[in-house]
Amino acid sequence: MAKVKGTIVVDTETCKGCEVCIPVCPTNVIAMSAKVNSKGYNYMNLVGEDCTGCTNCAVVCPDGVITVYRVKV
Amino acid sequence: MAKVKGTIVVDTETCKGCEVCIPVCPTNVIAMSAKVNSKGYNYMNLVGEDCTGCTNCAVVCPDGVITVYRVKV
Amino acid sequence: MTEEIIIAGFGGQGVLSMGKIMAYSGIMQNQEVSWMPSYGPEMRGGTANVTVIISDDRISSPILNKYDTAIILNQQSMDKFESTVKPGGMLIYDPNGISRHPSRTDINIYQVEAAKQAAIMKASKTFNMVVLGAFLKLKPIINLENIEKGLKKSLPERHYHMIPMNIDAINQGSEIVKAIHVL
Amino acid sequence: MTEEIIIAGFGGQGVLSMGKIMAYSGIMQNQEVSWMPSYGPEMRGGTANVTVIISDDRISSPILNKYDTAIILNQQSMDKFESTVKPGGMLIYDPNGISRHPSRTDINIYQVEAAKQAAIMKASKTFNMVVLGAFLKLKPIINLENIEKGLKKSLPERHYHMIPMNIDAINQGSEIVKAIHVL
Amino acid sequence: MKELRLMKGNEAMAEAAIRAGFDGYFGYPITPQSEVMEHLQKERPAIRTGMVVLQAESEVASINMVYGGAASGKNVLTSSSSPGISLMQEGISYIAAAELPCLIINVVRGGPGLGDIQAAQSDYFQAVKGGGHGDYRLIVLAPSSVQECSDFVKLALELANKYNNPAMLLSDGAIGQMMEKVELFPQQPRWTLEEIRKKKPWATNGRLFNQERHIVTSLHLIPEKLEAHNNHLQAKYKEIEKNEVRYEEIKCDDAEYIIVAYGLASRTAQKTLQLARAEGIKLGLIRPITLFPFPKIPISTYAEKVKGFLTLEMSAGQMVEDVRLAVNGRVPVEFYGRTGGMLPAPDEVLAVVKNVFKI
Amino acid sequence: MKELRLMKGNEAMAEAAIRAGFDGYFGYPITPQSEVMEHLQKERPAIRTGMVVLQAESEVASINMVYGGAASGKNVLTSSSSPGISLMQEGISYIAAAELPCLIINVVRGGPGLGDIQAAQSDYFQAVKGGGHGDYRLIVLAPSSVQECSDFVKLALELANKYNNPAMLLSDGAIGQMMEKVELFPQQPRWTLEEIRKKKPWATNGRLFNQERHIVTSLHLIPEKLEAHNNHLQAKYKEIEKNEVRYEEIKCDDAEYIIVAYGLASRTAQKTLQLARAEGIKLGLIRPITLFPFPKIPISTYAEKVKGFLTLEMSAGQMVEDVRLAVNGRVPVEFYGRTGGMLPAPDEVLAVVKNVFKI
Amino acid sequence: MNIEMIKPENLVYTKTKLMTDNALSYCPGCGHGTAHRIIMEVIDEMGIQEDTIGIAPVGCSVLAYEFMNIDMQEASHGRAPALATAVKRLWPDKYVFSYQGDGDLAAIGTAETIHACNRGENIVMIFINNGIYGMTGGQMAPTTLPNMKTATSPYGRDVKEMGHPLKMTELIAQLPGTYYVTRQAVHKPANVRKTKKAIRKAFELSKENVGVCFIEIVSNCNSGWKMRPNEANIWMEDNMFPFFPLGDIKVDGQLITK
Amino acid sequence: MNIEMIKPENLVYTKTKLMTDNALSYCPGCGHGTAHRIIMEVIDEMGIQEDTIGIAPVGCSVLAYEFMNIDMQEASHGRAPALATAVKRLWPDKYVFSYQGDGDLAAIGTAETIHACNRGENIVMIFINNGIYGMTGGQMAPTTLPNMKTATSPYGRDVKEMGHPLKMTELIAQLPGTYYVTRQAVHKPANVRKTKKAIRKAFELSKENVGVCFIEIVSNCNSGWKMRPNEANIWMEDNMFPFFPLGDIKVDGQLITK
Ligand SMILES: Cc1ncc(C[n+]2csc(CCOP(=O)(O)OP(=O)(O)O)c2C)c(N)n1
Ligand SMILES: Cc1ncc(C[n+]2csc(CCOP(=O)(O)OP(=O)(O)O)c2C)c(N)n1
Ligand code: SF4
Ligand code: SF4
Ligand code: SF4
Ligand code: SF4
Ligand code: SF4
Ligand code: SF4
Ligand SMILES: [Mg+2]
Ligand SMILES: [Mg+2]
Repeated sequence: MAKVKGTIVVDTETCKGCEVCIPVCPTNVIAMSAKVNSKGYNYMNLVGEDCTGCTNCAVVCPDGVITVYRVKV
Repeated sequence: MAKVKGTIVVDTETCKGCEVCIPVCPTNVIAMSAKVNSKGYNYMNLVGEDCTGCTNCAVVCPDGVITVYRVKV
Repeated sequence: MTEEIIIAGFGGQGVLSMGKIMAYSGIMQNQEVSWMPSYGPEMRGGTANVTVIISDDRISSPILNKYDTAIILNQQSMDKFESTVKPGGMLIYDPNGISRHPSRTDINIYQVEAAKQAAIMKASKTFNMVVLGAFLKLKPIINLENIEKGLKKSLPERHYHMIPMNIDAINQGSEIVKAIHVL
Repeated sequence: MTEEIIIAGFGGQGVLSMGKIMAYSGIMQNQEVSWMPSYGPEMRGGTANVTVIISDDRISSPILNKYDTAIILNQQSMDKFESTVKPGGMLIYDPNGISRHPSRTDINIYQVEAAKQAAIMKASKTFNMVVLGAFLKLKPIINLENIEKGLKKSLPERHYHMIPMNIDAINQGSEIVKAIHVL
Repeated sequence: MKELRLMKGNEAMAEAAIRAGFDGYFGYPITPQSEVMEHLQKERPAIRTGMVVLQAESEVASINMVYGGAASGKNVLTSSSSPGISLMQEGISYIAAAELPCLIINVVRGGPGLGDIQAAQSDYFQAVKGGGHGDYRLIVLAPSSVQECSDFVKLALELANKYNNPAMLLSDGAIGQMMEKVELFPQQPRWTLEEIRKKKPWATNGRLFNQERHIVTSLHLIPEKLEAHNNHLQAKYKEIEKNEVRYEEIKCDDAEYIIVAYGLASRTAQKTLQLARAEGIKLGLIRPITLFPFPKIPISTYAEKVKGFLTLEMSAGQMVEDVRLAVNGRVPVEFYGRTGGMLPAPDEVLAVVKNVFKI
Repeated sequence: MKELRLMKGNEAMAEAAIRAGFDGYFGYPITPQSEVMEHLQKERPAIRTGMVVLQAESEVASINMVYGGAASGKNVLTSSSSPGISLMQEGISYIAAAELPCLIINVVRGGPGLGDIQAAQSDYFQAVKGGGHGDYRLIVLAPSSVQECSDFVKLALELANKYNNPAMLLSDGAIGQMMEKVELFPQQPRWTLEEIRKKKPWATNGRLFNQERHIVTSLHLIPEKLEAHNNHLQAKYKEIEKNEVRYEEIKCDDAEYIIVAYGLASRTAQKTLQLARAEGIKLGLIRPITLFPFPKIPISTYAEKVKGFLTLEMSAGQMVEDVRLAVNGRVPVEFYGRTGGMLPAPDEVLAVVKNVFKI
Repeated sequence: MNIEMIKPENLVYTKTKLMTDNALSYCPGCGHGTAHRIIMEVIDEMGIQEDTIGIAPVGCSVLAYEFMNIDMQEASHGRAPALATAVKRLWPDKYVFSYQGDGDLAAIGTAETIHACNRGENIVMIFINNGIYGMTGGQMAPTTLPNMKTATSPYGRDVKEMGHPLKMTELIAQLPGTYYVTRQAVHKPANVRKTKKAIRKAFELSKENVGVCFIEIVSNCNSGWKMRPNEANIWMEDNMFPFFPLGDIKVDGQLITK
Repeated sequence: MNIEMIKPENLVYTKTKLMTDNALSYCPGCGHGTAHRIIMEVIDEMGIQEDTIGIAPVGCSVLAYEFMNIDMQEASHGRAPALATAVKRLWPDKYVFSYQGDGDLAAIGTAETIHACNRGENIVMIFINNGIYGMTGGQMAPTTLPNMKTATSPYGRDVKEMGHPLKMTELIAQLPGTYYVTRQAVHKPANVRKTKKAIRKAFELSKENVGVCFIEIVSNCNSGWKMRPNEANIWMEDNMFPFFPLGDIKVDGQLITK
């Protein structure tokens, strides 16, 4: 079975720091930043390597700030 | 078993001649008059002897124009 | 020419449709007309009346309190409208069911036994046409041809066969109308 | 005496409650007060401001476009309110997050590093009290006793234990305020 | 060939709605105007022109259907009578704010409350000053004959579309129920898709490929924007006041006194005029046809010439305020009114004229 | 001991409703007045005084609950803001027609339509001329401070009960949301059963043994009766106009020009006065407190003395018509208004004064 | 007629004194009159005339206050449940009932009906379903049957265009706030007696603050239907009853399952 | 982050172009945003953006027109179904959907909701049930749970006084005019995907003029509930879902029996 690898791009300026995405990542590779964006929100960040591009985080993000890429490796 | 006999008094001036009472009399002792009352309605009349005082006619009369009496004979 | 008419009686006597036929006939001869009924609870109460105006000129108020002609078909209407006839005007009534006959002396008063006549003709529905005939005899403001056209306009086609009967009633009405008091 | 103040910053900085404490304190010393917040979507947008007026006389308009004092707690508010200070009036601001400092020369300008101080005190909630302290140092229109009473009136009883901490913050504020430009 | 009919005012409005090319009617029964929807349903406009006719669950629903329909670029109308129109006030304010052309017919009956079902003119304030919240105006036309019931439905639609503004026909129970001769205008085609796109480019009926989508809203959360929108509306109302005043004057040239009356009352006034002139009293009549825009200037002009005005209404006195505002104190403006469905009679009015002006 | 509080206008009205002894509140949330019901619920009036507070399913339901409650002899109120008040127009017309005392609070926001939630005065026509159908009037009080928000709730109830007429408090979003010092009046007892029976003998709350039962209705199917009822109502309104005019005048004695403004705008005007007087301009202020009855006579009296009036409103110009009707052409009546929730500023108004009067 | 029988002691039925002597404004044979009378009989028999407030909105029964000899309020179209809610809450010891037509209760008043039922107001709601707007001259109501001709469905109710007849009673029976929900009729003696029992039950339950007790009465509008009264009643049995079956729908707060 | 992966051909998820670039006005973590997005994704995927008109009334989503990049109408409070009815009838070839909150659809708009459903309008109705009035600052809604605290039930919803939470979706499912009725959520990926399928199904059915397709989305109002978003979602699962169970209620015009 082909393995997949993924990554995400977060529009950190638009992220509202709601953290709804955090618990839905199966590989726990996302986390909140310590810094805030210009609106004053801590934003979400990809912090690990094991993103599978499953889109879970993007699918639940109310503000639609996450773009997901995936490749078969 | 005691027999009952009844009679009715019709407020013929208030009767609207709707005839709703006619079919509900079990003994067929009521009928519509040929004459009209001052409002122009043919009114209901007791025409037979066999009224049992069952109140059927009074109970269905929308205008409440019928008073029923009954005695055990 | 302007003729201001009130027709008043019971609901069911064809008061409104009589007015309608007159109005339509007026249109047929190129006149201005208005037909203003009483409506609503007044009608539920059992009475019906309609003001009909037929005129060569633009009609101002469709609502009046004085009339050239009053056509009165029951006692209630007599009580209400006798006094509304203009001096010198005309009152036509059917004596059937009238207990207090008109008593004015400054107007022309006519009787038409329309109910009786309609019963004789075994055509109770034409009662109002008998009355109309009486009116037209006295004030021939609409000619019969236009009445026929008016009838056609106001009846649905499936009732066209009744037109001759109606015309007949009109003729009867014009014959039986009788003067009670003429100035 | 009439003092017309605008306090403006982010929602969450305690702008509204700071104004409320000032107003309540004014009442405690028998003055007329008014507290007029911005409300609605303006607030959802993240900014909050309140106009507080404390006066010996009946207050006319609770809404103003010129102020004796502007207390400014973020850049947006600086942009909006610097120009609204009356000539000769006062502007107090916290430089934290301010990129464009006030530039007027016809008013008195003071800085209070309240955010920093509140952080030092590990009591970020008292941020607004530090600012209040700075204001009162410069315009002692309300005495501390009445502020305490005002605090009591505006806090629910279960928060009374926090009053000393707040008073402390006020004192800190009055100490750290520094003049930038004085007429 | 002229198409002449004897029709009730209500029927004439319904027939005119079909002929004017309306796309939709949404309404709820109420006396004395139920014949509007009844005539429409009888005429099967879906077959005649493709017009949609729907009985709504209430007047609140009706007016909001009108809102949706008008917002989608269609020519739509509703009709009701006083209590039902009161229920529509929120919707009307929304429609006026969103600048949606449409037609609202009020066949006024006696009020306040449930009142009665006879003819009255006591909804003038509501129609003209805005019964709903906020500063807005309807274009208000007052027919005084069945013929005008028919004609004004068409005219109202034209004006509504010209100014992107809701229009109202302010009729009354008597005009609604009475029959007169009407010359019906010929069937106008309903607008084609292209016409809609061209004439109502703002409408929300599906964003066109690669073009800006459209929004219909009355929300302007920023006060500056809402004020700008209000300024725009007020400028439009001024424009309407400039262009669209309609009125009729009868025998005003030599008049010493003028009656101002609209709708049914104006016909009583006309008869009063005849009576007065017969007695040598120089009475004239100004009949506002548009109640908004109100014929201020003609009235103001005559205020220089006559000795006084009498406003005649089937109300306790509403339009009289607009007459007074136009006259602005130069001559007396008297008022005579009947309420509750009572109709003033010509001789009664003449007596009033003589009395108030001491003739 | 004086009971002083710092309160929002909305809270003050709610608190005053409890203290005035109201029996019931029925309302529906809407910004900027939701604090009224929120304060009531927080205060548990059911425990404090036995007052009933119910969140209705809509404003239409609210006003009809008020109708039922008032008809049953209880002292009841509702509150809302512009769009919600528009929805109540049918109910208000019914209540006025049935002569039921009650209180309706309108915390006006920017309109028309959904508009915004900032303070405005654009519902003046609706409140004062009658946004609903038919000839009726509300007693309309316009508070200009939080203190008056409290006081007028009590006053409005008294006036409503005195005249068996619905009263309205016409406040606005700013007065609703702003806090000021309020001296609360002491708790008034709710009416006892006996008081209700005595003071509202017409109420429908159960027919007393062997006494005539009661009916509350606004239906008068016979036009003569409805006209008689309307005459009765109009006579009552005249009586209210005679007895209940309330207004405040500031520095009018020596004034050459007078600003007429109510509610929040009157406070701007007050400040304008200060600025004007500082410049030696003899400006005065008339602040109508009752909008109906409108202070016609005082304005008319000053029309003899001053050079001109400026009406200041947070609308496109509504009360100005009543000012003009009072002045009746004797001196110019100018208008300045801001809309959409924009608030006029004192210096801006002063500039207008100077400009229009060429000072 | 047997004159000597006519004595007070032999009286078995006469119009209750809680009906006024005003002649009913209804068309001959209209069920409204019967419905009025049995409600008043129940109030009379329970002896609660001093404690009952009735509320009837616009509809043919708009003049109910002329006939029901108790305290009455005339409500605006559709809003009787709102008035009743307020009256009952402000006078919790009183009996409060509303009396509404189908246009009123199921069209314009839908929200007020649903929410009064959902809140479980302790009131009795009487619902006269005659499948038409009687008062305004026979327009289509929410309960008008498929293909039925009315003034606004002159070619018959086309359910595709005009919607389905609405079974409001079944709908409100779903709500936890209703306790007793039943559908009855008043065109025949047995029905009248049954309906009266149901009304009595409703008023008795009302005392116990169990929530809404709701009685639908399927009735004729012979004028609107353009039939003679007896004809209308037969048509009603043949056409209305299959769609609006008579019987209890919810008893003791429990839906009756069939 | 793996820069070289970021190429168009590897893209598996990005915000649809039918969402505008305006920042959503919703509170962080509010489900409205997700609901908006998946509706727009469906419209995008079906390629019907030129043929769809959306209608959102007052509520937090009053500004939906700022975000949904299609033709939109902003309706008055509660009346979206009336607007939608008219639009769909006047433009029968278009897709028309309404998007309403629980206060809007189940309180003030009850009559419009019931009657649009009863008439079987061929529209899609989206119903965001967050158990509260979000927009106006957290007052009690018809769907507020028993004992739940809100600004107008500060001591918790007392069902005896304030009525029961209203299951509007179950109610309208009873009506013959509804064809597909389902209750979903958007707080977890699986739910989002399921809800999106339901929306797609609804829009597809809408083409076939089968009647109302109705999708309730149980969602959080973390601001109104005074919780952090994830906390709110857990509370929702624990408290809202038992009362408003997820799943299909009516499919192909048939009620799902359990
Ligand atoms: C706001 C409003 N809309 C419409 C009406 C007109 N109207 C009066 S009663 C009624 C419906 C009557 O039907 P129903 O409720 O079924 O009672 P019924 O006469 O059949 O007994 C209508 C539409 C009104 N009075 N008020
Ligand atoms: C006629 C009217 N009444 C009241 C309001 C105030 N209002 C706006 S939205 C709303 C309710 C919002 O709740 P909901 O529909 O549940 O939407 P949410 O904000 O929770 O998504 C209310 C009461 C209004 N705008 N118009
Ligand atoms: S796409 Fe999946 S694996 Fe990658 S960050 Fe998002 S949730 Fe985690
Ligand atoms: S769900 Fe979206 S908005 Fe919320 S924290 Fe994650 S990326 Fe940011
Ligand atoms: S009481 Fe019974 S038997 Fe006697 S007339 Fe009436 S129905 Fe017939
Ligand atoms: S039912 Fe009553 S009104 Fe009808 S005919 Fe019989 S007695 Fe007369
Ligand atoms: S119209 Fe119908 S409901 Fe009304 S009274 Fe006549 S029969 Fe009864
Ligand atoms: S208030 Fe509630 S519903 Fe509204 S945006 Fe915030 S979380 Fe969402
Ligand atoms: Mg009915
Ligand atoms: Mg909600």
